[in-house]
Amino acid sequence: MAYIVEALSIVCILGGLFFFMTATIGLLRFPDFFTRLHATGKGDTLAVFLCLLGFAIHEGLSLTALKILFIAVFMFLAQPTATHAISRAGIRHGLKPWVKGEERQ
Amino acid sequence: MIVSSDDIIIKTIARIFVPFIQLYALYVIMHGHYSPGGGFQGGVILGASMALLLITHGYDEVKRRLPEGVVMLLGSVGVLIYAGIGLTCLLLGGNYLDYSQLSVILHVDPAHARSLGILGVELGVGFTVMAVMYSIFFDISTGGILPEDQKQEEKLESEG
Amino acid sequence: MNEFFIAAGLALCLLVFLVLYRVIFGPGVFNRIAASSAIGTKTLIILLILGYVYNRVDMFIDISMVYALLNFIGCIAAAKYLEMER
Amino acid sequence: MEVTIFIHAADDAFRILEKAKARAVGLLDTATNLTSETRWMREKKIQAILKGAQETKSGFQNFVATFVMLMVFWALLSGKFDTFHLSLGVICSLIVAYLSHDLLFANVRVGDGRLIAQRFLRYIPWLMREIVTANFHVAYLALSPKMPIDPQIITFRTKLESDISWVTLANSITLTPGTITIDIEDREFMIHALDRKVADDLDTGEMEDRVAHIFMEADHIYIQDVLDVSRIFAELKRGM
Repeated sequence: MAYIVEALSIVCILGGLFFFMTATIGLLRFPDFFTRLHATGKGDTLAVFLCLLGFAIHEGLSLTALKILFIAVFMFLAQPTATHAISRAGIRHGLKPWVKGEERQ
Repeated sequence: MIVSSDDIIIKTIARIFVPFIQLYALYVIMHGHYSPGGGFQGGVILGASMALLLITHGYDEVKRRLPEGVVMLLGSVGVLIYAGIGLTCLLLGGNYLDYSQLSVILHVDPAHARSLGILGVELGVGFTVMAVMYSIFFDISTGGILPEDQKQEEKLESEG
Repeated sequence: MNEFFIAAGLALCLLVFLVLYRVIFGPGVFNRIAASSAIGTKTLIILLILGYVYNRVDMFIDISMVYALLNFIGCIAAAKYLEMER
Repeated sequence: MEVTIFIHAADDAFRILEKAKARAVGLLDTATNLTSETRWMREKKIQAILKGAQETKSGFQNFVATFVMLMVFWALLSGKFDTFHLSLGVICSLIVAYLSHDLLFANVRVGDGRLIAQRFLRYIPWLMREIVTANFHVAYLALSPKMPIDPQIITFRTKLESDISWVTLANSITLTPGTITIDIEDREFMIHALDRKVADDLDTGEMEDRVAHIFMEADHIYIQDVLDVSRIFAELKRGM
């Protein structure tokens, strides 16, 4: 039983690491600011959630696990909001979105 | 001068988060002797929560909640609590901030008195840090000129 | 389990260094803010991993919560400032 | 012989006519009943919505609700249930509730809170599935060598009414595949989409309907009407 729980938490954390990696690669490879926000805004949310889920499973039923889930809920609300705030500031500042065929910034 | 944000998303999210952030800050202050927190960290979080409210809801909303005078009062009272506890220990014959001496006044055993004394000191530090953080942010964001000053100046100009 | 946590932490550190490229060379201030916010989320997980490695999770969880909070507030504040600056 | 057949036929005809009349009367009765009922319910609902927009709960109610929520949060954070720590929690919750009792429940609309919570919980699994799809989409785009993207900005008007449902919709849009919300101005959502296909997917308005369903807004009244009318149709079908 203990092995199954450990394996489950390891799988969750590995999934989180994979999505962190794809988010980072997206951040490095995408052509402009708005498309890069697609990578971080979505990728980091799920990655953080998966990692925290893995920790909570590893922790078992306790107050610490509950606090970890609090962080997960907080990140779920905060990450899209932060993404939205930055992108809004960008478009108000006068940043032009990249269109197909242009040179990457 | 910071006016209320016209972005409904950030406003709503801040509205939901701010009470919980404040309670969390108070938790960090109060549980300073169990967890890594303490007065300074809790004060910073409390100040940050007020900064979030100031960014999203504008100057008037924050001033209605926590006027400048109250903030200054809190800062001074915090220092007073800190120094008062220290001096009480000094008067009772111990070193500065030697909490175990407080057991004479509080009628509890020295270990318990020590934890109560630490709690009081952290409370003072937290209030002071919060007040100073908040007023620094406030002064930077307004450029040192408050709307009531502007109104007074306009009144003076129109009169004279 | 401990070795796995250390390996995951090292992998995250590597990712942080990759993101650091965007922070240093990223054209314009907006790319830098987005990248530093991404670093913040990774640091949150690294702090929790540190907690597990040192067996002090109940302590490090508070730190990482504060980190998440300040990351969010800093991001919003920077966005607001840049919006006002126009 | 022929006379008796004729009489029987006339009897049958009368009986059929009688039955048809009774059925028609019953049908008309149900129809009038249902329409009046619908109209009454609809008027009541509109009144409730209009009143809910203006009516705010008293400050004291908000204070107590905020205090209870904060106290639960404190108990979960602290994890120490002795008298000293609980009383500290009561004091702290009172301070915070005094400072910000009008923040947490700023514009609450009328509606069954439990039902909204239930629907929101049922919305989360769908959202999770969308988020996982979105992440695989981003992973595919980031790892594919040619990177097939064609970004564009689209705008659409929403029919939602309250701020909390706007926030839910905007954050859901940010988390679902290929789209992020850039701006909301006057109910006008500005969306950055990664290619033509996801933009078209968004235009079908499925997510908006789901969010409206959660918070019982806009189309909720129409759905109720359609359900009522369907009862009349069933009655008609049975009558034929």
